[in-house]
Amino acid sequence: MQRYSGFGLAKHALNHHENWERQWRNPTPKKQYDVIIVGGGGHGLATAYYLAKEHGITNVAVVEKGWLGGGNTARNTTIVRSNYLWDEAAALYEHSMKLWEGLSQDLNYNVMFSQRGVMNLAHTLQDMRDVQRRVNANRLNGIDSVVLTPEEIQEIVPIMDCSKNARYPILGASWQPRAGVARHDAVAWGFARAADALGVDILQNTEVTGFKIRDGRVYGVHTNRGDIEARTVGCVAAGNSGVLAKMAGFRLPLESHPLQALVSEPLKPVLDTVVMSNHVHGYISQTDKGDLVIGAGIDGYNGYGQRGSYPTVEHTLQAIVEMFPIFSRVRMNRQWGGIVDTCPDACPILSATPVKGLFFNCGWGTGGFKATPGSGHVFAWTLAKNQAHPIAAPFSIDRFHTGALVDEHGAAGVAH
Amino acid sequence: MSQSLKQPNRLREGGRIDRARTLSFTFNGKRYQGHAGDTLASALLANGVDIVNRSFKYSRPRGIVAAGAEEPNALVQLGSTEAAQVPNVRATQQALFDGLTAQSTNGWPNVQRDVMSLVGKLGGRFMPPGFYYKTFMAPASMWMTYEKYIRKGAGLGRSPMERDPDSYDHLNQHCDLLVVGAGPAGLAAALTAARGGGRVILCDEQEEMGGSLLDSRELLDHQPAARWAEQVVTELAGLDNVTLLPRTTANGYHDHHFVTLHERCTEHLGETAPTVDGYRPTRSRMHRVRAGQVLLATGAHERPLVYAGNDVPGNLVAGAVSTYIRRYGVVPGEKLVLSVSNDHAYRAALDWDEAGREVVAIVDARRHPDGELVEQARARGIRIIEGSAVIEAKGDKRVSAARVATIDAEAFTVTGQAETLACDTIASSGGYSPVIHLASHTGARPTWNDEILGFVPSLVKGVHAAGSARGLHDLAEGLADGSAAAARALAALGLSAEAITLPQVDARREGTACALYQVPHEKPTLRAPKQFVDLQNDVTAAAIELATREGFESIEHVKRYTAMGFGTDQGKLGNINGMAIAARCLGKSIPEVGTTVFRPNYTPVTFGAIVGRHCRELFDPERYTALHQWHVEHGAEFEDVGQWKRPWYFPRTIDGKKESMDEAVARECLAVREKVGILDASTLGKIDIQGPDAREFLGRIYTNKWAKLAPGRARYGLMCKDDGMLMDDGTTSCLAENHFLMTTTTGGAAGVMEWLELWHQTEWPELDVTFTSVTDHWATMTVTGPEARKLLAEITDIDLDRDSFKFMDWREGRVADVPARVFRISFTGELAYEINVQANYAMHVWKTLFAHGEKYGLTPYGTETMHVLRAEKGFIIAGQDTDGSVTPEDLGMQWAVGYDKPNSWVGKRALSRSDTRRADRKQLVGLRPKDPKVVLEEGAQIVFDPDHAIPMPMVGHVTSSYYSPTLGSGFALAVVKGGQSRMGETVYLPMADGKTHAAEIVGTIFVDPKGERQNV
Amino acid sequence: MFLIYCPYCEEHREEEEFHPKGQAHIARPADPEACSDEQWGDYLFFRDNPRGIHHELWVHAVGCRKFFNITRNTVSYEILETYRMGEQPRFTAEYPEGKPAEAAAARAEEVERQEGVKA
Amino acid sequence: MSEQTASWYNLYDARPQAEVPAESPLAWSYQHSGRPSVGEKSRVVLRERALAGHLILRGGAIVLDEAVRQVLGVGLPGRPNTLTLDESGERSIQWLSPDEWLVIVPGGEEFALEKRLREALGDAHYAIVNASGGQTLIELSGDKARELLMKSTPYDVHPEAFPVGKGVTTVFAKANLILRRPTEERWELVLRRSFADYLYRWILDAGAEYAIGVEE
Repeated sequence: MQRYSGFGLAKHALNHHENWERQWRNPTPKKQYDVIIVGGGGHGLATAYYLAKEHGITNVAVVEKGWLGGGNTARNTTIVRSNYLWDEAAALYEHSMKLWEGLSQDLNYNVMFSQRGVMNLAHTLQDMRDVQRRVNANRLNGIDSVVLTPEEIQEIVPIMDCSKNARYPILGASWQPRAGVARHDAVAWGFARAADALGVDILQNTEVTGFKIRDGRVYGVHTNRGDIEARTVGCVAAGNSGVLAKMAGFRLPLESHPLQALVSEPLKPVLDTVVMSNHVHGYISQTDKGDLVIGAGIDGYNGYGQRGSYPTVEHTLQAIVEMFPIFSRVRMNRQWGGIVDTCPDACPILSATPVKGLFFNCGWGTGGFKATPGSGHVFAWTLAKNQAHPIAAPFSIDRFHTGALVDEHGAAGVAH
Repeated sequence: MSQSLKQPNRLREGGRIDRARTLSFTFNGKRYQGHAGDTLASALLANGVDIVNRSFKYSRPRGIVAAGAEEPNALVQLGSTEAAQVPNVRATQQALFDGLTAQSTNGWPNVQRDVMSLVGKLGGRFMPPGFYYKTFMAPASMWMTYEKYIRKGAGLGRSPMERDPDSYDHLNQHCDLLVVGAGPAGLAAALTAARGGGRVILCDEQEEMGGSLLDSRELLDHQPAARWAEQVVTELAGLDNVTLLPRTTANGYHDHHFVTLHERCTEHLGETAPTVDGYRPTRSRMHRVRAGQVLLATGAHERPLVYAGNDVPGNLVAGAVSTYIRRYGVVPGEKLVLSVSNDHAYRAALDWDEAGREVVAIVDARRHPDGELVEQARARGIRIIEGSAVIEAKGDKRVSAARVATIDAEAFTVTGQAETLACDTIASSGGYSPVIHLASHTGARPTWNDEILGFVPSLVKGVHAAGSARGLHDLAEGLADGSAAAARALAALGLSAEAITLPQVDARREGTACALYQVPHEKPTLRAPKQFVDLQNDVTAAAIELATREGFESIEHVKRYTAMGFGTDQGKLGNINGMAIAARCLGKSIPEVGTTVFRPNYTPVTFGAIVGRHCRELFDPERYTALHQWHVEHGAEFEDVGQWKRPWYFPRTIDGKKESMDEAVARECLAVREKVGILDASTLGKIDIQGPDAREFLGRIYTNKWAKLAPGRARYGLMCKDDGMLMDDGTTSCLAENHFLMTTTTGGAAGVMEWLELWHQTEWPELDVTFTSVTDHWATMTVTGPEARKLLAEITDIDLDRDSFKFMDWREGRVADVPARVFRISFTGELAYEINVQANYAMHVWKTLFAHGEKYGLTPYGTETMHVLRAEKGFIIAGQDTDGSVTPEDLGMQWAVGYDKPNSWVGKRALSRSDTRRADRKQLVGLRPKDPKVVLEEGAQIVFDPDHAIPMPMVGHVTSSYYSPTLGSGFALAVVKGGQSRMGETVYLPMADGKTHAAEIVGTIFVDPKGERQNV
Repeated sequence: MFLIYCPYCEEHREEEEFHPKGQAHIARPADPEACSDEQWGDYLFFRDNPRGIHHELWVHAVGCRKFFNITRNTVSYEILETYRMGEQPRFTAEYPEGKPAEAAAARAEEVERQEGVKA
Repeated sequence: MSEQTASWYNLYDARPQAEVPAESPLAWSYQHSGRPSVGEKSRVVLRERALAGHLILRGGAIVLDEAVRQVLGVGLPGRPNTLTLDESGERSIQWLSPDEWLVIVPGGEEFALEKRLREALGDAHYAIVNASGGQTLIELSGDKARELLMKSTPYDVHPEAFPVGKGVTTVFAKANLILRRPTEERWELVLRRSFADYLYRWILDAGAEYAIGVEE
């Protein structure tokens, strides 16, 4: 792998950039691999990377029906945080956060992970109770998290309306300084390049059309480019997980919903941190290019259309202008939708399945992007050892039968 | 024709501007003049302003390139005052008004001399695509510092820092046919549909309807095309069934033909809406259109050619040159070189020539151009250089020359010696891309059409495209196509439209265009001077080539790696060229590389317009009870509970000093415990339930039993979801054998109502029962405290005797002469009467209570005191003490669970799952802090071992915690793992300030454990 | 934003008047106590989530407050039909173009019977 | 009404006999937001028909129709989204859902009406609920009334789609209400009490450009 550095870049510049290598190969599928990862998004590529790097399993194929990183990695609002309420979820996201913190260097690819802090606002007394409950839990779990007063909030975000005149005045917030945003596409590319360098075959434009299953065990996949064999198959296909599960003959407790987001035109820097409000329902940050990235809610119906309902956009911008009245004259450039696979308890599934050798990593809902490295890391461990990683164990499919849900719905602050 | 003195590029006559009305404006601090009918762009060109901006990445000087929505460079900051600022206004779409003040969005200290351009010049080659991904990684700790400097360069315009003085609104529109675009196809379509009698909306983004007809060289019915457009618009304006919306951009096509149209109501009049008759009209308005059918007559965007130096001011697309000359009477230069791949673009040279300025040459990539426009140019003696193209523009702040050479487009090589032609303007045309954005929003993937060298829209049911929008660029064809499409659309709705007589167009023969996107240079792309594809994001052909070399093969990858098409113009000029370049580099065809997907908005839309009237005091409804006015007048502080405003506490001012919340709440609590208090409980949800099966239904939906509740009695009930978790609680009273009144929590009211209907309608339709919300009909006043009976007795005819009107009874009678239902239900643990009266009379009853209550010390109290009092009694609040993961058993409420009921009520089965049977589930308990002065923090986490290292195993948390003036100490409710069997044990609460509180696990009832006080 | 035909109001209304309520035709087990934990979990949580034709339960929340079913394509978002509670869909994954005429006729009869009962 | 039926349901006249001051749901709004006067330039005029009697009828159409004809002298609107008025125009019945209707009568008539309906209905399956305290009715008239409605509701209020005699429950701003058109010139809005102030403020704001006036 060509090492990237400022010095190297300058050298390339003198050669008119004619000597850059491909960031990943475009290989022909082999007949057989040790492990097949279905889904070439951030999570799938991370899984492949950590399989190769941490477990020495390099004979791995990542099978992607479109272009790598083209799913939710390509269309999210890039927020990374780990201030989750429940121990199980907090462990998972904090594991991920620690990997984020060294990720650019580990991958030799600057994913522009910017720890500019995430603020979750509270507008009602119950919001405040939830914030305090979550922050206290975070602190005892070793996650940086504090409660802010309205005055402290105003100091960090001077342009926000923190007055009592607001319809739902801001009463406080939780604040995670280590949280932030990252350059979403670069995460997929960085993992792809690093995994490829370790020998992983990334097979783009390769669509899984079925599983080879005999006697309750998986032996590989059928694809539009022929059959590929492996005795371990990990599906990391987000919104398409339900479709894959159906091919394998079982159902999942998942529904795929449109999640919308939008960006403004690029503006000179005006907002330095991530602000989220579950109560008035909108969240916002500003990219290094100057766009305000704004998250809208999930639409209530199932949808694979990568678009959602217009009223959701209206409500989101109403919330944003309520919090930031000065943005009324700023203009919205683009909106789009992702497809999020949501579980009833707003927590993911990292689990073995009724089919031996077949594992699923899905159900991340709106929390997928921030989990990318952690999800890949524990899922690789699970695939390599054929046994759930301790952090992954609470997220098995069984919980929907025993009732042991990890109910992040319970504690607000869950979304996104 | 010659020029006006003040505006060097303004023609003496011609165009659709009003020379009699001169408008002054300021750009970058300098004053200029233009005319009514100008856009800011045409006025700047008239004044010879070449540099309108600096580019985003390389800080290169940029000029105006186009004349419409596709303009990538001319983005300005509008506004003379802070509050009026609008960032990133496209000068080509901003009508000029008197006093307009604008500035370039980039460039420091100014666009003429920009310091950053040095960086661009020197550093440009060090900033290939993916530059950030490859650098700034070492040392890791420095990234935030690097980023701080990167961020300084971010953005185009700036946000205003003051509140918007303007207002916005929405108009919900419905029509049979929405026609987007009022060019030839759109006008013909609207006329056809309108005469057919359908409800028609016609919108167009420009200041004036007519589209390409406004600058057409062609005649319709032997008169200028613009005149025909005027006649049609006049006819349409006179029809009742037609809504004409000029200055209105269709910016988003949503599901089932829901289209958002953004009308700029006053943006052509001033930077803020000018006041008329004391009323300030809306600045812009969103039309939320639900259409039966939609006809897209959105025209086409001309593609510029990609050649070296094509970003130097003075490079324009050919059609824009015609538009500026014919529509605005502005010639944007002296000496023109035109580089084309098609006949249509020859108009630019003809118009330029007619304007009396020099056409140096037309450079045509085709070997033997032979259409009629070519002949006209030849006839005028214009030099035509065949088989060639402009390969490079020379110049720094303005084009100074064009290097022209013969090329082999197929082989992508320059085949001859370059000739240098002195000129100040280069116009180019590589063909026409149908405007497919709206069709693309519907999810339909456009398809490549080799004949027209462009993507044409794929259409979902009910969408039609006509004219240039689907590649029919010929005027006669476009008119006929628009009319036919309208007839088809109406027919699909079962309406008929007669064919209209279309104006006569003189047939004009155009030769075949050739495919040309990037023009080859003598040097390979990576070494040639920059050839720009996306001007706004500074994406070059070399960047695209590099991306493909690095393995970015899908067009989506290329776009994301280079940022092509991510600007505010969404790549209207550049995307197809970029795809063509990627295709060339990958040895594929354009459609093989991918299609191009557009998302709303077509052009950016002000947040304010999307928000509409739903802001400030109308952001969200505030729900009030019938007693709201009294609360306001008595100084209540309010708590938001759902959308309700509930009195939180009633601070008194004593000796000129207003009580704190703690003081007020302590006073209110004691008043209730010692005398009598009153609470407005009207916000509780109330559902009237009637029917022979009402009782059976209650037995299935509640966890407890309802079979024997007698008329005149009330009972507390718990409601679970089918996963066994508590959902809501409340009392339900039996009004008569088949008639019940259910109460719900304030926040849960709507949800419970829908929940009852869900079960009734989907699972148990055989039950004869109806549910009707009466939340708003009844006002509820809780009079509670030892003196409650005495007070109430003064104004009621109900027998309040403790033996005849017992706890959990309800009675009818009169209170303050008003018919009332009075319930002896207590949420405070004290003697309590909930008085329900028809809400219209509530104020009278409330005031009468106070008139009689003074001697008893009647004290109004709010939600905070209510919370303290109920917590002292261990009464839960659903949503505060529960969170969707708590069962009735976890709450210790087995007494409210009918295990032996004959039916499997909702939630029952889930209670026997392995996890819900666990002994160490979190259970509701009381906590008594070891230090009585301590009031534990709500949300504090509980541990058994305070010395455990982090991460500490947490075993529960505090759900409710208050200071109790009755107990003289703090107390709390909490959930603790296995808590119900840990009475008397000590738990710890390590807090953020470093202190660790100790507390004893106790029962949940702190005051009057035997419940005697409510039974007096 | 969807335009939804309410089979009770008998006209098209805007999506803002409706709430989606998840997959349609999920019957609560007749005897919950007889279910295994697995069966109960399946009933509570496991859903089809198809890419394509899907049957959904909606409620006309701001309107007649009636629950009804929608057959909708989850990719194109096209609504193929709406039908009252107790009725069966005409369009299914198996019959994307609609069930054959016989089935439709039988369904009409069934509907009539049910309405008779309700009236 | 048989004695037995009487004991099945609680029938209750919530309106006082004595002269007791009553407040419409808009009482606070008039005081707090004021009532812009009706003037020559007013192209929308708002008038409240306060303190009317509102009853919700639930049950089968056929059964209810007979009773309503007998008691009120007008038929029950059987078609969805329709409205019938008595000759005076003072009393109306509106379809709300296949088994639900709204009756509005002059204030004070509602209890007697409920009693007579219950007598007429006997032992049939039905329900009647008094909602008089929970809602109020306002009228909008003037040549811009329709445009004001277009600003506020996604429902199509074009005369072709919303002829006289129609009534619907729909979204209005961020609340719901019942919208009906009893005559060519007049629109009626039935507001829920707790949302009335918000809706009133919304209507004044949206009506400002039409110099909206509120009749005393």
